[in-house]
Amino acid sequence: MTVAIVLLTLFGSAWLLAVIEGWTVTGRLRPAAPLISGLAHLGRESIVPRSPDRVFFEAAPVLLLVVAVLGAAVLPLAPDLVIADLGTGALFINAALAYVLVALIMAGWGPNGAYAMIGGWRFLGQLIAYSMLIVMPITAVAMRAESLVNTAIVGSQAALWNIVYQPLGFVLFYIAAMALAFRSPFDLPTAEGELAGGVDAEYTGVRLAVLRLARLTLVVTLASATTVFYLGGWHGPLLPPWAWSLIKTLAVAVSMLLAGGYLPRIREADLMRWCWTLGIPLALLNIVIVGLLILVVP
Amino acid sequence: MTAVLIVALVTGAILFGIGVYGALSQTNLVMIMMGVELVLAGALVNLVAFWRFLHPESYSGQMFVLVVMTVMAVEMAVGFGVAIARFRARGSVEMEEAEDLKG
Amino acid sequence: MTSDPTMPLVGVRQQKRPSALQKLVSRAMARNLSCLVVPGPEVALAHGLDVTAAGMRTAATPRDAGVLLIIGELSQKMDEAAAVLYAQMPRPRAVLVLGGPAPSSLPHADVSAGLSQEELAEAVGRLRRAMAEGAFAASPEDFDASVLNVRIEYVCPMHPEVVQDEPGSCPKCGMDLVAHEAGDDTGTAEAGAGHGHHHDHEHHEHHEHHEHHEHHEHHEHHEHHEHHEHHEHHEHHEHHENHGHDDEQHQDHGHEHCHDPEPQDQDHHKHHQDHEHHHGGDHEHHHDEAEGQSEHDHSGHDHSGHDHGAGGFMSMIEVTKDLPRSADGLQMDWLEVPFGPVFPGLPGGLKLTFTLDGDGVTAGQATSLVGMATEGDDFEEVEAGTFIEHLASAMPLAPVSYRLLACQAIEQAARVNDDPATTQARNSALERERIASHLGWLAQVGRQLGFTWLTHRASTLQLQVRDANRKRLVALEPALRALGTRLGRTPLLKARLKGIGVLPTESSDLRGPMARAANEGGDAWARLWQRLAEISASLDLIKGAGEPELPSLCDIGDVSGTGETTVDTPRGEARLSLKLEHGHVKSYKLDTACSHHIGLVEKLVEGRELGDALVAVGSLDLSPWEVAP
Amino acid sequence: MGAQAFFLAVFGLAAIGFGVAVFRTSSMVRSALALLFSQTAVGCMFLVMQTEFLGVLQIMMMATEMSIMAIFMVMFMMDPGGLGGMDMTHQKRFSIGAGVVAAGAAIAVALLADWGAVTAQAPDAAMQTRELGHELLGRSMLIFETAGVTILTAMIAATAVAIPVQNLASKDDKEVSQ
Repeated sequence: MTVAIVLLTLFGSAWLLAVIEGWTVTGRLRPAAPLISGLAHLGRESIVPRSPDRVFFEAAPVLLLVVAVLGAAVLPLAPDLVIADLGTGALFINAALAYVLVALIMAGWGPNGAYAMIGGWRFLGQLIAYSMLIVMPITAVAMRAESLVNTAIVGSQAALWNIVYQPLGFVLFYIAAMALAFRSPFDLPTAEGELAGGVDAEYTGVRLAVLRLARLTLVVTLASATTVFYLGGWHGPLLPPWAWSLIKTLAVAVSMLLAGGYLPRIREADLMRWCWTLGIPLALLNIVIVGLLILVVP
Repeated sequence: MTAVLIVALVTGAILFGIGVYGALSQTNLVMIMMGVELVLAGALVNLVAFWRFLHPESYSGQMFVLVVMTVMAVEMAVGFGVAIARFRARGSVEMEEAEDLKG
Repeated sequence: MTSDPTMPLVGVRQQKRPSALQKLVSRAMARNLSCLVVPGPEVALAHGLDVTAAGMRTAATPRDAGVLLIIGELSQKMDEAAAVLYAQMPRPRAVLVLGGPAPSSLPHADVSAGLSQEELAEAVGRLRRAMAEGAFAASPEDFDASVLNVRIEYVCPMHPEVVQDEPGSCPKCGMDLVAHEAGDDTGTAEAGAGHGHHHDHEHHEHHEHHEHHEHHEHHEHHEHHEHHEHHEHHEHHEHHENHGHDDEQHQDHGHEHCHDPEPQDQDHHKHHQDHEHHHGGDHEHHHDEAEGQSEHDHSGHDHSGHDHGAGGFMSMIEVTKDLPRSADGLQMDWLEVPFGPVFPGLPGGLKLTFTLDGDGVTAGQATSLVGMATEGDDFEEVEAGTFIEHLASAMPLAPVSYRLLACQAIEQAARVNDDPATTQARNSALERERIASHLGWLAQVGRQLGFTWLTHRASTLQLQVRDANRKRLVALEPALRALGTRLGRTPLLKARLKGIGVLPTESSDLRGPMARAANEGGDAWARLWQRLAEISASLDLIKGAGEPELPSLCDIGDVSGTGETTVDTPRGEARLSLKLEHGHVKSYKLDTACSHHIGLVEKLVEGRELGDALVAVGSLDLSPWEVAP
Repeated sequence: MGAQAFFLAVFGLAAIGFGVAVFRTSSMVRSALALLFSQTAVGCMFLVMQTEFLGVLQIMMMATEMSIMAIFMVMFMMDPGGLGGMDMTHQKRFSIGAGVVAAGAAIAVALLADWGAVTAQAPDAAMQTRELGHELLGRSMLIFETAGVTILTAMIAATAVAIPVQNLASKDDKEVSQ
């Protein structure tokens, strides 16, 4: 039951995101557009490129989808609405999302095309930039909650949300999450203007539909993680807990989706430099500040 | 009752064996490192099994696992550093061609 | 030649049993059209076409597109490129041609219409009906075009001079000849789909002598398969030569992917068994070494004596020693990748060929597939009016400027003095085009950088400015100035453009905005601001001048003479000198800014990261139409 | 405990299967990813053995580590796509022997030794994490800190080794050659 509800929420949010994405492109709000587009993909041919690494080519979109769903499985929508409330939930998110890289490398290597391959390896570089900025802010969050259990993390924010308690961590995590979801302006592996779609370039038909769904689901999962870690999860007045979780998740997801349209794609070298020379010291500073706050404020 | 422990230990032993084979038979430095990783993975399985089934009250076992994981990461970092340096200097990371390392 | 809507599409998808679901899917596809614009979206904009408003999404790659939208008449090379793009699109696929004949390499157009927004919208409607009705059919016709069939040559890996049309052994050394694609540069490079070069290439790098017994020894059965998959394309050619043309093959030869892959794979596995061959071939520097080795190892073409497992260890030092070094000092594996002629980040018709090392560009060059001849010495005489039209239509990104250029040159040759009012109106039109052109460039930058807001904003403004009158332009002024302010405040933009594509100030070939930006730092960032400043300056000029009016030629009569004139087009000064005889243009010589700028590409991209290299090329605002082919 | 033994065996077989695949495939990226999935299966074994923190950590670390392995494989292998079908092994017989002897000895020890009673109940995950934390920052702090410093040293040393040598001598050479 819980599984069904969470999956429904996840894919429902993904659908809503697709509607909004379509709205930014065409300027029209058409709720049926994602479904039509999905159906249309079913009708199109699903091409397998010449001399592919067939296993990787087929597995990559599915792996990406599985990873996004697994990540969402440990995130609570309400105190009792979570598929698996693991004792190491906050760490598990990292573990699941690390396989986004694996999926992209597979998608890059599989089709035997230069654009895709460059895209896949680019994401490896991108991971080296952002991964510390995912892990370190989560560390500070876990420090405050004194637990890696996600429900306990939300519980620790009952009085004061983490976005207020550790704004620095929030900013870093939000940016890193966008980089992880490879949305614009961090869409280096798929860069249309540079790599003609990169890792997406060779997928058509059903496989492309799965890949697009996986990408949107990934955004929802990351938005949900941001909500759990920084925006107080289900806490909020009047509305039931799940509604608050949903509202916050969607707000974060939409902001991630729309922010990219107003920014040019970041340079790979800049991303790496800023993450390591600026991001990591700031993340360490965040940990120190949170540590001091925990010790000083009873 | 020890069956479950035996299963874990045998798995660890086989992984160790495959790793040893790989590390000795491969000619490429990176492939050798893969063999070493497998050896360490076999060791990890044993360590965790011992901790879980024999001494779950002592956390030194888990500590040891963390140290081995560190060793794996260090091995990777140093190994790749050496690989790049060798490739830069010689154009090869094939061990067959590392004659200059023989005493 | 619009097809009856009840007829199936040209690029129909095979479906044996029609079903209710299929009907639903067809209707979904009809409502979800995405098109690939050939030559490029900037040409659509320059013609005042808004594809999104007409109800189609613009796709970045052929893989993502269901409709091939062809605008205007295509050059021979673009025609071939269109065939390759079409072959890469997933079925069902349709062809929509606007304002030109259907390309000869493609099957007939599903829908064709004229070059205007209304006709486009109406054509999209017809296309929807066609898609809903005829997306599936029981027996689709195969698409085939000559450009998709690559001629296979057989070369000796040791003696590059030995080239035959048939497989066999080398008369000099007796080795098996290697299949090789001949005429690799036939414009088959295209957007959206990478080539299998990384495998091919690495493939060529190692002088491997295949021995099948050996494989059976070392690989399991499934490994064996995997191995064969990698050989597929080589195999394919042999297959092709030996067994003629069967219907699955043709797609593959287009340098690209197959569309009915399943039967094919099996095919290849089978065929691989009966032929063993060498790999190697195009890297001469390996040859000496391999030759020395092979001569005593095995002089015949039976390589059974060569066993890597036991004796003949392939030296990696030997393989890598002559490879060029990349920027980080490591021996590199090249990968030659084409960008264009229909690439989402570049103007359509421009083809870049980069030699990549990872994602660094080691070398690159640019060619134009659409340019018009810049010199016509002994071409047929054309009437002056026709010449003007010809020149204007050949330059779709700056038609007014070239119309003006031709008019002025002819008038000068005819010794006609025009009145100040006409001059003012013409200049006004030229300035208006400058604004539109720079906006088009901004939209292009937006496309390249994934900056969708900019693309959307700039192309909307471009469509409005394109044929606005003076009053309308004045009304648009705040929006245009706001665009500049907004760009100045956009985070990441400066980091993205600053220091990219720097040209030394003393570069002599610079013209127009490029030359004017050279003193401000000469990088992409400076060029952006130069163009924004020119938009403002042009607005001021229009405010001071009269109503914009398209240049048209007054009646010059039966005159003769020579004229030479210069117009400052949006991309820099263009010079035209022509000879008029009895009201006909006898010969002309055109010198455009872009034909100078295109030469800078090589220097700009060398040693840069791929993204930076493309930004640098983009900042030149090359119009491939204004470059001699 | 029966279910535990079963799942342990399943993931164990997966780990072994992928481990074998590492040295059987001719494609380097496949090789690296097979190793990744082998390590992931090992991580899953940890999870089956209720060692949640270590299991998740293993699964997380290996994803990145093996992906990096993959790119290095492509960079440094003569035959990255496995296209040449080259044999990249040596001293085959000796290696197989050594592998079999090592595995056999370990299995023999596993089977023959008297392990005593097996504990059925493991501490719960949250408890384990807490206790491991206390262990790390208590009794084993010195080891933990040493491990941290070792990683840092290794990172710096590896980077120093890997970046190109830029000494004056080679610069002079370049100038001379120019």
